Amino acid sequence: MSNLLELQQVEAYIQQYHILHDISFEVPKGEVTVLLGRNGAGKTTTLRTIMGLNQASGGSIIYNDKEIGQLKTHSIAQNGIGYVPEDQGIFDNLTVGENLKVAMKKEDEETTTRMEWVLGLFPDLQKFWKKPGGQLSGGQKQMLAIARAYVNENELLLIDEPSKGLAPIIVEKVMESIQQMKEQTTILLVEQNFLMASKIGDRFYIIDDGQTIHNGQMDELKNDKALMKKYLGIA
Amino acid sequence: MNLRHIERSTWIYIAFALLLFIVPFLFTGRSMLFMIMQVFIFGIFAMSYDLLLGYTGIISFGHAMFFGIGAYSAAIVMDLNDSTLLSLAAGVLVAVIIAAIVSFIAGILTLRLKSHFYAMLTLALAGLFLVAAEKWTSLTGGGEGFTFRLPEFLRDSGTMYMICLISLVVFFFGLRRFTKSPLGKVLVAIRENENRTESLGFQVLHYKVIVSVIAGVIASFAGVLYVLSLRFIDTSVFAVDVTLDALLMTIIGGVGTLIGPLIGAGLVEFAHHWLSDLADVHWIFERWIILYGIVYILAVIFFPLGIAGTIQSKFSNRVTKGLSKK
Amino acid sequence: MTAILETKDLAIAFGGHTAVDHISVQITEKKFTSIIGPNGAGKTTLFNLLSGQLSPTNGQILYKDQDITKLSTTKRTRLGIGRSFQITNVFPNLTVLENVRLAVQSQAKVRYQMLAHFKYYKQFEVRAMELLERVFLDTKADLRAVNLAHGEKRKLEMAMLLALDTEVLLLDEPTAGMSLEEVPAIIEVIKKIKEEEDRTIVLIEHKIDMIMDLSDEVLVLFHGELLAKGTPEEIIENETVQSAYLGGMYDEQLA
Amino acid sequence: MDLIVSLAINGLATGMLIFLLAAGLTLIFGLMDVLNFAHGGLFVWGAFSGVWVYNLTGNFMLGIAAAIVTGLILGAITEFLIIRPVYGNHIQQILITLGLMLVLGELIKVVFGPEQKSAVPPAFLDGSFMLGDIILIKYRLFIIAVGIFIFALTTFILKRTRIGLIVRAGVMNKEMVQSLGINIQFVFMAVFMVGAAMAALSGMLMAPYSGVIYAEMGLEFAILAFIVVVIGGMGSFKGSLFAAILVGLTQAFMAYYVPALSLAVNMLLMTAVLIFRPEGLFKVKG
Amino acid sequence: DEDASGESEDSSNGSDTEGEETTETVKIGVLASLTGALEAYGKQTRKGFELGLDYATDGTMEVAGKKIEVVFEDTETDPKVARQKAIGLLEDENVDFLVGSSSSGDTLAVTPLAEEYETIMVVEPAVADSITGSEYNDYIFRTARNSSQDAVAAAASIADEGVKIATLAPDSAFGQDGVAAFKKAATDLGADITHEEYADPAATDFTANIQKIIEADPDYLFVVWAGANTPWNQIADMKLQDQGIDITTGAPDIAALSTMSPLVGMKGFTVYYHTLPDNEVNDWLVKEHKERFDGEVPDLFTPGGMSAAISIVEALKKAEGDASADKLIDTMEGMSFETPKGTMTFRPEDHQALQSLYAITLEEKEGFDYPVPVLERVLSPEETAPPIKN
Ligand SMILES: Nc1ncnc2c1ncn2[C@@H]1O[C@H](COP(=O)(O)OP(=O)(O)OP(=O)(O)O)[C@@H](O)[C@H]1O
Ligand SMILES: Nc1ncnc2c1ncn2[C@@H]1O[C@H](COP(=O)(O)OP(=O)(O)OP(=O)(O)O)[C@@H](O)[C@H]1O
Ligand SMILES: [Mg+2]
Ligand SMILES: [Mg+2]
Repeated sequence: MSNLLELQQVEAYIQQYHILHDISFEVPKGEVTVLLGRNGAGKTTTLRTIMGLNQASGGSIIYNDKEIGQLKTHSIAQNGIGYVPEDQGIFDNLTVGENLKVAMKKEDEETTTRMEWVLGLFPDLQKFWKKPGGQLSGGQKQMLAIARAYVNENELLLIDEPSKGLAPIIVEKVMESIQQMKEQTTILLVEQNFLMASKIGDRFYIIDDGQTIHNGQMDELKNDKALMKKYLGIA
Repeated sequence: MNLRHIERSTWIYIAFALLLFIVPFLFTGRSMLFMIMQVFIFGIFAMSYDLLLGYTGIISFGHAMFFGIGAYSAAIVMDLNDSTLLSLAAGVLVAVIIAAIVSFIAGILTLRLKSHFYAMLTLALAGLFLVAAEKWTSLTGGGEGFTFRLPEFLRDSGTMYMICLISLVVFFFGLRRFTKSPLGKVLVAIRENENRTESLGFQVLHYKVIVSVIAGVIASFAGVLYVLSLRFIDTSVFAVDVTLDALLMTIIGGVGTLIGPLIGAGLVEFAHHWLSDLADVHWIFERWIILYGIVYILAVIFFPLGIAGTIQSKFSNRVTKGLSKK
Repeated sequence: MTAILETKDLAIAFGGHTAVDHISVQITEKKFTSIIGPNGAGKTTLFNLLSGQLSPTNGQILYKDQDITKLSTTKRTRLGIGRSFQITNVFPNLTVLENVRLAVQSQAKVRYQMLAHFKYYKQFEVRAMELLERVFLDTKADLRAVNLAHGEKRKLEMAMLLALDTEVLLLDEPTAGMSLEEVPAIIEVIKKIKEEEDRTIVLIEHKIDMIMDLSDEVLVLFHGELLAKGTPEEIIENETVQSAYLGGMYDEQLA
Repeated sequence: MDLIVSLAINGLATGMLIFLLAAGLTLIFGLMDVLNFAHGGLFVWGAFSGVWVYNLTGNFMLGIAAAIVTGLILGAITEFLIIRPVYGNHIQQILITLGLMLVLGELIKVVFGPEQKSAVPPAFLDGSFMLGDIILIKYRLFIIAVGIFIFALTTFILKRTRIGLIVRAGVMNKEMVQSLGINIQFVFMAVFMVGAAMAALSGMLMAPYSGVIYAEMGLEFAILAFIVVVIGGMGSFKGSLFAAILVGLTQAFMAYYVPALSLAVNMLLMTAVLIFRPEGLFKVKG
Repeated sequence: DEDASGESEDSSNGSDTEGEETTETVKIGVLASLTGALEAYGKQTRKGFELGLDYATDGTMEVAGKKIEVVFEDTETDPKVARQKAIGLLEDENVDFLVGSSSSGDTLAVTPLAEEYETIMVVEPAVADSITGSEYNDYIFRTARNSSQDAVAAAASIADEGVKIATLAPDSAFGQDGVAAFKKAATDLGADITHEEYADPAATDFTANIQKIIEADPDYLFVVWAGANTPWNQIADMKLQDQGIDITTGAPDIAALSTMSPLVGMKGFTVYYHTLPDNEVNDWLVKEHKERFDGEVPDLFTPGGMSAAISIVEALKKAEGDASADKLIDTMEGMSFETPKGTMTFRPEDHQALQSLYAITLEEKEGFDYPVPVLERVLSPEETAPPIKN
């Protein structure tokens, strides 16, 4: 069983603040790995550190058996890692179409098919094709952000809280899409919606105060009420 | 009103002000006095600029306009009348009123828009004033300017120095209080997030207009002091350079600090003086503007908070670190 | 059962797209009303109209029977309509405490006071701290707001809204992005306000369990129109709502 | 009639020159959202280096090439050292580029000496010819042509290629563009270099037009360029073209019919626009 | 009533002396634009002034038994700096004379100080009429020609009975005063001013202005221009000369002359060009200047600087070393002295030096990359005398 991504004792600072102390986890190929944890635990920071948007100050980040900790963000992305940020990162003044076009690395047939699939998934995007991204509703922005990560063929997708602000029916769609994607793309997911996380996740890590404190198979967690109470504060 | 409630920094500033009242007379000649006077005048001017830029986040490219309005008002009134205290007072009054009206109109017109519109409108208005000063030769003497007489008691440079210093002290402590008032806090909020301020129930435009009028009036007063110290006026008071100087002083000293612009004014005036004096040593100092520009660029990159701002943030970091430890 | 807020034939179009489509609805005083609907249904836009961020292309808004359609955001806030934002919107470089203090100040009568020192208004600070405790942020009072994690910013938003001390609270997804552990806490806060302070609360949320738990009345928006209105129980049974909005997941969510 | 045509043509030429001047500014502001007050500095450097090579070799085209190269090099250095730390912060941009403006303007005097320099149009563009009773100055026709060419070229690049999109996206959210695998720093530098080259080119073209160049002209013309950019709508290429021509024509006709106001024409135009159409004549979408 | 501090006595020595001697010294403070927009002019003044002292003292830097010290200060063409430097010179350096400066604004900011400190100020090369006119005080002497002299010279070089003249000038006090003075002088000589055209001082396009001048159809177009944005190209492009309109203007310094190649053949006047005057002082100046400065010839304001220096040395000689202002004013009023531009005389009424100016034609010459002013005739000091205190 090969790991596509592996973090070993990663540490990171934001300005002078020590945010990540010891993050270690593995993301096996073809699975959905979920990061859980309280607000402010460091989940987003972890994803940003993988993307190179935040410099790791210690430990190593290994992707496809290569250390990528020192690479620039754009090279990391070129290596096949896609990212859906927590704040969606919509280009406010670009239209929906332009937002998607910026993301497209190639203009071949395959990309076109993918695009069609994505638009089928989120018909709203098709409808508002010419609307500036900044004027979309909160949920529409979230769809656009996800769609933008889908149009390219990525080996690994980092998705930060995709269900945030989405109507239940759309959350379902996103879940479906992730399940479909799974065949070719490995996914690292940060998700607060436990219902969703537990449904599509294969394995989980719990982060607290910048440290990975627990991990296991999702099924175990789902059935272990004590564990859930302990780490996630839910009954 | 207990003395113990006065902040420590206030004592420091008061001590420093007292020093300024005495020391120059012990150690310096009149040309140095003149220079320190210029520091005070431009310090006041830069503080008024900081009110806009540092506290409220408004950039103006035409702040010189108010400086010039003050300068010309005073000079013209005194030129047309006898050189008495009364005509000086009239001059100040005219300066303040015109500046208030102009800043009010400019503010009402553009402050509802994004910041650079105010910048460009003030630039345009300042340009129009410059043209007016050029063309209305009967009143302004055109580009060559004119000299005028001062009331007797002001010809003494010691008196003039005192007037400048007292003005500075009054404005400094006045503005300091102003920025720490509830209204001052709203200005900072506007700088940080205008929309949010609006939806908290503050009428942002009112605040911006208030601050632009205050800044305009103070700048105008600085202009009055400037012509009094120079006893000569020409159109250069309306030049873009004057605005740029205020900008540089504010930045180098530290935006949003009040003491910063004063430090900046001192630094710029003195550096200017010393560096250009070094021209005899090496020709490069004749091009002191290059050094000045480079220092300035470095300041923006490495000390975006300016001198005062950097010191202040060092200090407050220590405080918060201390807090978070416990 | 008087209506505190009322819209009459309220509509707004962006370009050709009608985001709020001639909605006439009454919000009952001191009741808890929730608004649900798919993404892009016009919920936030409706809030924007109520709070004055947008002005309608058609229709009227009445607050306590007074026509406020033409009033500015500021005026409405002072009349008593406060709101929180879907996307966090705080003063990034001010401390958490300062953020809230500003909100407290805006309700006091010293808005244009420029001569007195801020310290004379100790009561603002006390009140602000109180509110921070209410939302469990008191330990972070001295941090700059940028440095808060997302969920913490949402709490700050809540505190600022409470500080405005308005009769009507419009809450736009106050728990979006909050961790499971903390959602109940915020719900507690909201409940407490509802019970103790006698306010009118309007909530936009996608969390169905929360809606069920809190609401007295639910409005469903769909494509800018008012699709349904009723008690939570009525709404959840409504088949159109089920197919247009809830999908299959809500059963499990409720379970 | 002849008079009107003649005034119009000359106004158009002035307008085109102003457009060339403003084009680099608009490009950099419109695409990268950078307020570059050092534009005037790049402009003077283009003028001096171009004229220097032109006077040395006698070849006008070489002079133009030299100006462009100077612009590219200065653009690269400026972007790397000065602009990079301040992306996204207008106030800092204004400040730092003003500092650079001081340095560039003064450095001219060190490198080329403090005196003004003169430049004449090359033989093939020198003089004028009569068309009926209308005097057509060749060099002005040349400027009009260059202006149209630059406008067409830039419009094409922005509209038809992905570059424009990437740069605009990069300004709004740099991290996100990088996360999409684009080396945005490289793209930014390239755009800035092109903008700087435009400034330098317009400096060089200005030299034979006015006959003299001097170190202080940078700030003067930069302000003019800014006025035009504001009138046209910040960041709108079309707007800048339109506003520049408007300014050129207004100047020409006002100078003839209402000479008393000609000094204040630009400022009045801008004031009027800011009051009645604050977003500029051509509002940028979004 | 002055509160001059006791400090100023121990001031440092000027740059031009060995210093240690105990002989009495006379100190001169020169204010000039050594940087900034008028830098080129300021530097000419400085060179001229240094050469002038050398010439007048035969290289001894002594006059009437007193050592001469000079301090140069840069006004940066900024009235504030000018005033500050002037105060420095008067207070800290205790100078006996002020000289300067390159811009009229700088000069006007300083002249009241001359009166206040009762110190003679020799104005060079600022031209504004008001310096020796409305703003005159007894301590001001001017070796530079003033605007009116320029205008009178310009008129003298072309005006005649029945000649029709149009004018073009920047729309500023400088341009308007220049034209007004010219108009008076020209009409006195019988000419008609048929059209006055004013252009934006910062204009780049003069088409409209030139168009109007063509319509007025004068014999001559008199241009007063000072900025760097010259109208010459466009005047040539619009073929004024082909349409029978001759151009006339004051020839500027050499750098600016090179922008005037379109105007070859033009008749005008100038303050100075090194080949124009025919006297020993000028011969010495040209020779020395070339020797010291790499073969360069003196330019427009070099002889002015020299004249200012000579006037001071002459005055001290006549006053036998007495540097008190009262004595000097007496001495200098009506004093004549030899300069590179021939004999100058300080007119007693307004202390303006009457001096020669030169009517010239611009000609193309082998080996010069600018049109060279060739002498038509010398306009005598009497001929160019301006109205008193206008
Ligand atoms: N720019 C910053 N400066 C200082 N501290 C920061 C900054 N950004 C984030 N932090 C801190 O880093 C910690 C981790 O933040 P992060 O955003 O990674 O949390 P998270 O687990 O994603 O939380 P959430 O669930 O709320 O999104 C938080 O305590 C936050 O306060
Ligand atoms: N300023 C605007 N300009 C143009 N269209 C807008 C603007 N604001 C909102 N819209 C459009 O109006 C519609 C309603 O948006 P709104 O934000 O009200 O949705 P919402 O119900 O809050 O959705 P969500 O649950 O996703 O937040 C959307 O289609 C959106 O694209
Ligand atoms: Mg997060
Ligand atoms: Mg919404």
